[in-house]
Amino acid sequence: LPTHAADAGKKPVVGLVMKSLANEFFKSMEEGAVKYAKQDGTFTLIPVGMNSETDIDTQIAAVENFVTQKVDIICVAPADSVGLVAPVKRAVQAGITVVNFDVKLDDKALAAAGLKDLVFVGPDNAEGAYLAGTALAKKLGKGGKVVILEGNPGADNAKMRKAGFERAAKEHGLVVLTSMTAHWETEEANTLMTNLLTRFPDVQGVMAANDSMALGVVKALDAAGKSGKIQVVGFDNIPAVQKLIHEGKVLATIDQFGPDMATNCIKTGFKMKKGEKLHGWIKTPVKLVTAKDLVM
Amino acid sequence: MDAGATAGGADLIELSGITKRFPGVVALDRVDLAIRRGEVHVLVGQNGAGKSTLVKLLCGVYTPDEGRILLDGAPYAPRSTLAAIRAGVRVVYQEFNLLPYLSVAENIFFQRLPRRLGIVDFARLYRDAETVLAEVGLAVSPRARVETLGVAQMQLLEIAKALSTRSKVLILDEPTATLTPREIGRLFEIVARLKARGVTIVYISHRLQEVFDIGDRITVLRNGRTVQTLAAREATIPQIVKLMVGKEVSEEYPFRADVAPGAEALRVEDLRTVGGRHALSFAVRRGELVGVAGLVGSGRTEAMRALFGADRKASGRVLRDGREVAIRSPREAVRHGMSLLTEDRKAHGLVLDMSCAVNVTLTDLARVSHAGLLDVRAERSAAERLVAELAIKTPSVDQLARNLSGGNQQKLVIAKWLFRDAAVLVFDEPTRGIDVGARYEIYGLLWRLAAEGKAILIVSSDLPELMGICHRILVFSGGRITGEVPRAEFGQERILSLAYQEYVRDRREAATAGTAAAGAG
Amino acid sequence: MRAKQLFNLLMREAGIGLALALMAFLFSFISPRFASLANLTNIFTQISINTVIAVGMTFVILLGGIDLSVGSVLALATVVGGLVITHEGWSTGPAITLSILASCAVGMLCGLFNGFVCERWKIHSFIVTLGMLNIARGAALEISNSRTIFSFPDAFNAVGSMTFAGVPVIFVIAAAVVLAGRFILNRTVFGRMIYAIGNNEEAVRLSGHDPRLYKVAAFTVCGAMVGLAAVMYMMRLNISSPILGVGFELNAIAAVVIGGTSMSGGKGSMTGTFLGACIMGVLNNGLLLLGMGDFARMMVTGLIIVVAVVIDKYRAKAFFRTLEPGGSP
Amino acid sequence: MRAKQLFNLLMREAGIGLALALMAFLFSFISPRFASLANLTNIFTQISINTVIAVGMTFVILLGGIDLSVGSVLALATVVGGLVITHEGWSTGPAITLSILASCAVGMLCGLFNGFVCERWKIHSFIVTLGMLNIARGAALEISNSRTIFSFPDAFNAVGSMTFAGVPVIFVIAAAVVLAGRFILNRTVFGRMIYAIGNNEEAVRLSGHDPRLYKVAAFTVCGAMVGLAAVMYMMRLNISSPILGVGFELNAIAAVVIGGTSMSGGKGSMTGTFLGACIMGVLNNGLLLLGMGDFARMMVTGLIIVVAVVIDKYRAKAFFRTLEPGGSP
Ligand SMILES: Nc1ncnc2c1ncn2[C@@H]1O[C@H](COP(=O)(O)OP(=O)(O)OP(=O)(O)O)[C@@H](O)[C@H]1O
Ligand SMILES: Nc1ncnc2c1ncn2[C@@H]1O[C@H](COP(=O)(O)OP(=O)(O)OP(=O)(O)O)[C@@H](O)[C@H]1O
Ligand SMILES: O[C@@H]1[C@H](O)[C@H](O)CO[C@H]1O
Ligand SMILES: [Mg+2]
Ligand SMILES: [Mg+2]
Repeated sequence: LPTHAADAGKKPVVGLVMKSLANEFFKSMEEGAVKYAKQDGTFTLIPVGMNSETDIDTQIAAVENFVTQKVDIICVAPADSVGLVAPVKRAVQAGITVVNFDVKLDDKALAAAGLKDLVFVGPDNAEGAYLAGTALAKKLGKGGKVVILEGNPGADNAKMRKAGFERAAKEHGLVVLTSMTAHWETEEANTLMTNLLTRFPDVQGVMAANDSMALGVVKALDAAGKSGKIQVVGFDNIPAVQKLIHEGKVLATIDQFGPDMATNCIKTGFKMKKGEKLHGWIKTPVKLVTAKDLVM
Repeated sequence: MDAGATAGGADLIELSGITKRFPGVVALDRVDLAIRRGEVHVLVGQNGAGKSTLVKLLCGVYTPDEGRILLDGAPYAPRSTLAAIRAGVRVVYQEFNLLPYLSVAENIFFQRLPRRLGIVDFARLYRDAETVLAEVGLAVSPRARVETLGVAQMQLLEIAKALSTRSKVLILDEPTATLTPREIGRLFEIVARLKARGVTIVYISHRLQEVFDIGDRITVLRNGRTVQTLAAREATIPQIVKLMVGKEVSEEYPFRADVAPGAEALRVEDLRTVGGRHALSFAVRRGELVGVAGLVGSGRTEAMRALFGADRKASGRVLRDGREVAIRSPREAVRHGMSLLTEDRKAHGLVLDMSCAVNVTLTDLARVSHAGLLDVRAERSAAERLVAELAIKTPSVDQLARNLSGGNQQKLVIAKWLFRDAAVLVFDEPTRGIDVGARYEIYGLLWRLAAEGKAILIVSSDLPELMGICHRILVFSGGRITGEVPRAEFGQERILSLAYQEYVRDRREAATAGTAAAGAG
Repeated sequence: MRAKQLFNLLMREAGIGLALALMAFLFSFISPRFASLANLTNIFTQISINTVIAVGMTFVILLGGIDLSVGSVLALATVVGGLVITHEGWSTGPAITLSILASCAVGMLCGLFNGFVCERWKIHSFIVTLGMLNIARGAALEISNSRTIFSFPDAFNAVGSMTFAGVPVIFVIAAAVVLAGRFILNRTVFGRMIYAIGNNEEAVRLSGHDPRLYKVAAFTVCGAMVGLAAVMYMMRLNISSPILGVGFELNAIAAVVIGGTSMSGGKGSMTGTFLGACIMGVLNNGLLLLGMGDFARMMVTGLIIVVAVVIDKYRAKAFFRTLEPGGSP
Repeated sequence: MRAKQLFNLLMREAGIGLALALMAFLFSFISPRFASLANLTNIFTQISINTVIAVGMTFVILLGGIDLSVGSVLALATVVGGLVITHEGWSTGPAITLSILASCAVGMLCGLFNGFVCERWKIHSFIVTLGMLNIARGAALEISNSRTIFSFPDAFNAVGSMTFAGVPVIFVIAAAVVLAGRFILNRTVFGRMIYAIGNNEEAVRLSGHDPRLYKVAAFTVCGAMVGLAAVMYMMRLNISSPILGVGFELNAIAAVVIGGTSMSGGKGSMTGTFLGACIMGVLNNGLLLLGMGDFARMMVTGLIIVVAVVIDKYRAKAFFRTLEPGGSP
């Protein structure tokens, strides 16, 4: 059983509030953090995940419970950019160091709560999507027809990625036929893509806001005998997609270095505890991954 | 319509040319009927003759396809039960309509709970309920949950419900089917009192004797038509039976002294039901018909259910053909060659929304299937045979059990157990709701089964019936067997005094102990 | 008399109460922080919203129905309430009042729709509320343009975190709702009708009542409770969002059923529902405090839901066994 | 005789068939692509998995039960199947066979557990399968360490996209399952017992049967269908993932109920379930082709689910009305 705050003795305690651990991306992020905690050995880590991407309540309960437990640092990857602001404020008021990571808390909401400068450690989702979109545009050339598969409506990173894709499309003259959500899910993306192929037989490229959806898209293309002919880009760089990139079925994906992100966040927290004055966005890298980046 | 022809003003209800059809059935066929103000009008007829359908037309459950009804001289076409109740027509239905998880008191006054600003006045509710319960002689707490009552108690409760409101017309559809003489007597007192208050009563029963005890006029229905209306004073039972059936019916019990029972088929030793205080022991032999008599709630049904494994028993040994068998569920009971016809046909006897054929073969699907595959043809022909044998009135064996008349449903339950062909048959109120003609046919059938060597136990609240066909009668009283009467010693008084024994004793003991006598009876 | 009633109540709810006590005991044994005042405050806060929804759900389930749409309707109600409360140019007081009314009205209207369609066309509530689940979610997303709404007045937000001696205001609201629900079910004609219809709708009809009115009313009450829960949600989180409430129906139904209400209707109690909601809340909180891994927590939650109901059954049985021998007249 | 039976069947399912036809007509009218062979192939593929799950669900619902765990169990079954099929060092043939067996076995075991707990402690399946929903999901995540499993043998993957004259193989499987389910329900003793128990369990018990055996069996069959669906899923998408199948229970139940099966058990048919699954599939596909926005589509889907059932009711009523007067012999 992992240790909990009560018997942690004098070691400082870090509460790590994650999004859905059911998602491979977050799982590897958590594993990165756990590994770091073990190596470092000077603090106790309590990771908590939620049941699904939209399970805001569990996250809020987790923050509240951490406040009760009087942990030293809370690192939070919010499921809702606005919804978590209120509990985060309570934590800050209780004297806990809070660091935001992965998905940025909403600026306006933070300002309204008087937390204008809350530190954020995370990638630029829009930038990442822009990179992927640009790669796609280069492949298709001006006038290429594409569709966008969005993440959960309402999720901040989904919006950022959509915006990034759209910016790339605009700048490079791609035609966006439609943009619809498949809720980050493989099965739904598969059905959606199959039907979109019927609706837009002339589609040339697909921008999927994460790799789980890209997997479903590729299968839809396979079934229609169009994989390799229609270009797909994803986001997350999960192993299953790496294989598809290798096979030429996916053009590119974005690595946002999840395992390092949480570790970064924890380190940032300790720096602040030691008195370093940090604020604003500490950007973590995003990197375009294509066939030539993969050695298989 | 000789006796029915009277001055229009005296008739409270007048039906003319009423027709009601169901898919495949004409339940009522141009019925004319006049019911006088303040009389007790009895409806009789064979199972499926259309009595209940007629009742349901009067209380707004169905609307007639043709014809019209006048109430108090004005056209009467209730579109809902509420409309009927508002017009002053109340019914005690043949089938129960109770709320099992609510209290007895709430059930009685459910039509309009005493209230203040939408809040139920429970104090008054319970007080009023006590009064009504005392009136019908039901010794249960008004706070008791209805699901804990026995069938006969539920029947009394249904009657109590009807008394909770004043109405112009009270319709009683077979209220006595499960009642014993004590409760029937009390019911008749109530009816007389209501009549004296000017309430018009429509009364339906298959127990023809009681028809004469309370009826003013009798209307006989046959195949959905009114055959004749006669004054009760001038009618005789054979006459009515003839009108009902359309021919003479032999009213002879098929008892044959020359058929001697054989070896013991079933022996029960020290059977104790869960919560029962007394150990019960009895035996039945092959070819023997043993009656089980007792007052309402005397524990007969409980004992039979425990024997059959339908309820858990606290203790007891069961021997079948001399060998001890363990019976923990109906499945094991059936495997050991026993069957139990339950007293509540709707809840426990039939799968109402499935066909007659399905219901009949449910007790022995192995006989109409091969390797788990149903042989639908074999099933149909088996069902058709039994439907014909028991003269069940239905357009086809595909008819849903729900759509049969009450008495025909009861026959269907008998059919299903005949299909199983068990060695030991336990019948709990087998003739409940069955018409006279069919009754004698069933007695004949029971005797035929006995002659084949079956051992038969019959629980019945109809004492003359038990005395007519049984070799022996076991008498239950207060949960114990207070006597076993051989045929030679049969007599109403003897059996009834055994049936009352425990209650009388309880009262005596209570009186000596100085406590308020609360016991039933 | 009173004492006997209390005893009866205790025994009736004993099974589930026992399960709850056992669980609480175990948690406080393993983690000393569990029983701290601060943590109890957390638990109270965390169960409030589910409790209010479950109270509404109890009415519907007692009728033998179900409402799958509560989560989506909650989202829709917060969105509408949020738009009203943040409406430019309205002063704080009226905006708050209107917003609360609007949320409740949205809930009631959705409930009314559910009930009406069920009764008008005699369709099982499962399918109607499944429809509503989609309709309300779509509407919430559409109206809000899938954005989270925030910047509510401070006065409004303050209520959500206010406590009296460790008892959060929103828990007080929830408790009041439970008591009101209990009163309605046990003491009013409406409540008795609900039970009666769940018992035997046909019998109710034959007694001259129109069950449809009561059924539609029950769905509307359930909707109103969802609307109220939406207001509480907004107070607590200070946001409105169209993606809230996913899966809430399962939590609410679980609370009701764990609390002993029969899925086929007619049997159950508000007290049970409240205890059921407590079990769910204590479970979530306790397992989080233990620091159990997420997946293990999921599995354990699943198991305990089942075990709690099993314990309830066992206790009830044992209770009736001891009672019966002496129980006959 | 045969003709009459066919006629009866047609009339019985006419309502829902009509709704389907209407919908299809509308879609092909608005979007010419709808009726293209390629699109029909898509629809066939898309409804296959839901159809197979819904067939299993039909057994459970006919008994008056429900299975909320199908989505999670599906995920667990794919994960186990995926681990087996990608097991290093096993040759393709045996790995595929073992994987299929493993997936089905996982489904069956979960179903068996559901049924057993329901019957052993007389707990409503809603709560037991809600527990299983969490247990199976947690187990799937734990076992897979929440990773997507991929790289299945090509032979296996090929089956998922194979078609015969435009008919996908996985649809052929689904159709076979429907026919088998129909046969079991209508022609076997087991099916007969399912209906009878759904109608009146007590009467069945008192007729000398043990309803518990049949009920446990029905849940096990449902689980087996989920296992099979998991295999089809793996064939179709060539991945196993612990997060799949969220919300599948609602789709499957919707198909069953739209298909006319009564939520309280005892009444319904496999043909209806199949038509219900078709409605769901056509709806999804058609609305997308129309180019409707996400949120609007959600709302419309919700509405149409309700409307389809209403149409069904109306047709049935009209049908009985026309029959009644002329019905006497
Ligand atoms: N007058 C009464 N009031 C309330 N309960 C009674 C009364 N008489 C008996 N009981 C209860 O009824 C139960 C016995 O009912 P049971 O159904 O076995 O009897 P029965 O002889 O078959 O009568 P019937 O089926 O005609 O009601 C016992 O539990 C007993 O406590
Ligand atoms: N809902 C229905 N659908 C189809 N047929 C029906 C329906 N109700 C009654 N019937 C048929 O109408 C006929 C008259 O039935 P009814 O119930 O009125 O008979 P009854 O005289 O009350 O008989 P019993 O003495 O057996 O109660 C029967 O043949 C019955 O099968
Ligand atoms: O960044 C992550 C991943 O892309 C995941 O697939 C969905 O949620 C996002 O937050
Ligand atoms: Mg009748
Ligand atoms: Mg009896």
